[in-house]
Amino acid sequence: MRVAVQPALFDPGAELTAFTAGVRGAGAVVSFTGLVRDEGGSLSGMEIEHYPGMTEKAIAGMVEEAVARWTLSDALVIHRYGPLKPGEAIMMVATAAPHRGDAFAAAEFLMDYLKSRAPFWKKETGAGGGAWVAAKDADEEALKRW
Amino acid sequence: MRVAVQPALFDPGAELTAFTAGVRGAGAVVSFTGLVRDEGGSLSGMEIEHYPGMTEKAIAGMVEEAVARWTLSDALVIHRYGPLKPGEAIMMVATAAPHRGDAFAAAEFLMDYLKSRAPFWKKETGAGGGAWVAAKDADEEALKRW
Amino acid sequence: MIDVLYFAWVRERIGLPREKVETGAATVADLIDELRGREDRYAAAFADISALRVALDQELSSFDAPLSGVREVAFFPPMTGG
Amino acid sequence: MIDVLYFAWVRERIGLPREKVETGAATVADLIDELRGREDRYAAAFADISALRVALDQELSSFDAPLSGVREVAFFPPMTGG
Repeated sequence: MRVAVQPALFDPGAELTAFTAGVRGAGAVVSFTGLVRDEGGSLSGMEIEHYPGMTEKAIAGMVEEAVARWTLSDALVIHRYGPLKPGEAIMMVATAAPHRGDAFAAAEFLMDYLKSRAPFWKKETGAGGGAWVAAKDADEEALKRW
Repeated sequence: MRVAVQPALFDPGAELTAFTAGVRGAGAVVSFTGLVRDEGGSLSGMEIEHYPGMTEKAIAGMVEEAVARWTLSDALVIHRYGPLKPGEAIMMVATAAPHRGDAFAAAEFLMDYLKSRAPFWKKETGAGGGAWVAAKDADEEALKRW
Repeated sequence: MIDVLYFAWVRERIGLPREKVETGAATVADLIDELRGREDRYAAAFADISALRVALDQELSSFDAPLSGVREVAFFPPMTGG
Repeated sequence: MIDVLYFAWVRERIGLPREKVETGAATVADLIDELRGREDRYAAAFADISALRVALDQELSSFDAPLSGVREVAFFPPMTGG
């Protein structure tokens, strides 16, 4: 299990290759990558603030819960903070499991929790200045299925 | 949209990198990779048979249906046939979408259909000879949710 | 003349991957009855229809489907891709 | 003395990321009342509690939670990770 909270760019494909090489006995690997959308060219970038200390703890707790709920061979969470450009990867989740149902469910669970329970705040920076991204009711709603 | 049915080994990470680089405006990329399990060392490999012609058509039909049902930026399906060794990637699905719900749903839909509606047959080859993998009721059941 | 294809253990039991069959069978089920009557290996392959699937011209179909106009019939076990 | 941290627009409205606060507040809600009384920028930041979340010693908590033994309180808007 690896959790990385970092400002540095990362390559989701290279991470997937390394993650897959490290899993033993898994039949299924699911990955999710979140990218900065360019919103039709109107967005010049994004700035992500986080709560050092709590962030790592909160994510580790989510991964622990995923491991308790599903049969997983391994899990990976990478989440960036600081300034990001359109098209760049914001974050990534990967899960490996003997069976696909567990890998998919755990990846979606981690995503839903990262959206609404990990202390990150996104600010979109465009031509007209910056604007904090508002939390979506749908994201809070999504937690109820778990 | 790309569909590849091939005997050749492929690197899921390299495919994810190429797929992600090609999507415009997507905020979410989901990938699924199926690996040959080693079943605790008892499995020496796998042989996949397919139905040339029908395979490509069936997969293209599934991708078309996914595109009709969800808002997708792109989709990719790679599926191997022929002899495979433990740990090797059997197949991969990737979906890109503006939002994560669509990317996850389309990837799971494609996986469920590939499992039971694409003409592939797996034979496990071990110390005791070969055995055709039996279809699971749960895989047929899984189609009902779509 | 119809092309008849066999895959996986159906192919193994019958002992060949495809053959041309001269038939007047009206439906898939009729064709299966004809094949069953040929030899033991066909009877063995088609012993339990519920364990088989059929495709007509590369589209999944059903055993009561008519064969008129069909050029390629394939028999195989439930698929195990992914 | 409690460390009080502010994130995102709460930090921007109050104008600083963290401060030490001398308080005898029994609950988070009491602490918010004290802070609101300080200056307009605090009143603005805490105007709508429903738009805020609070963490006590880096665990999400609620506004009626007691502050006894707590060393770090953080106020921020709903999270938008992922």
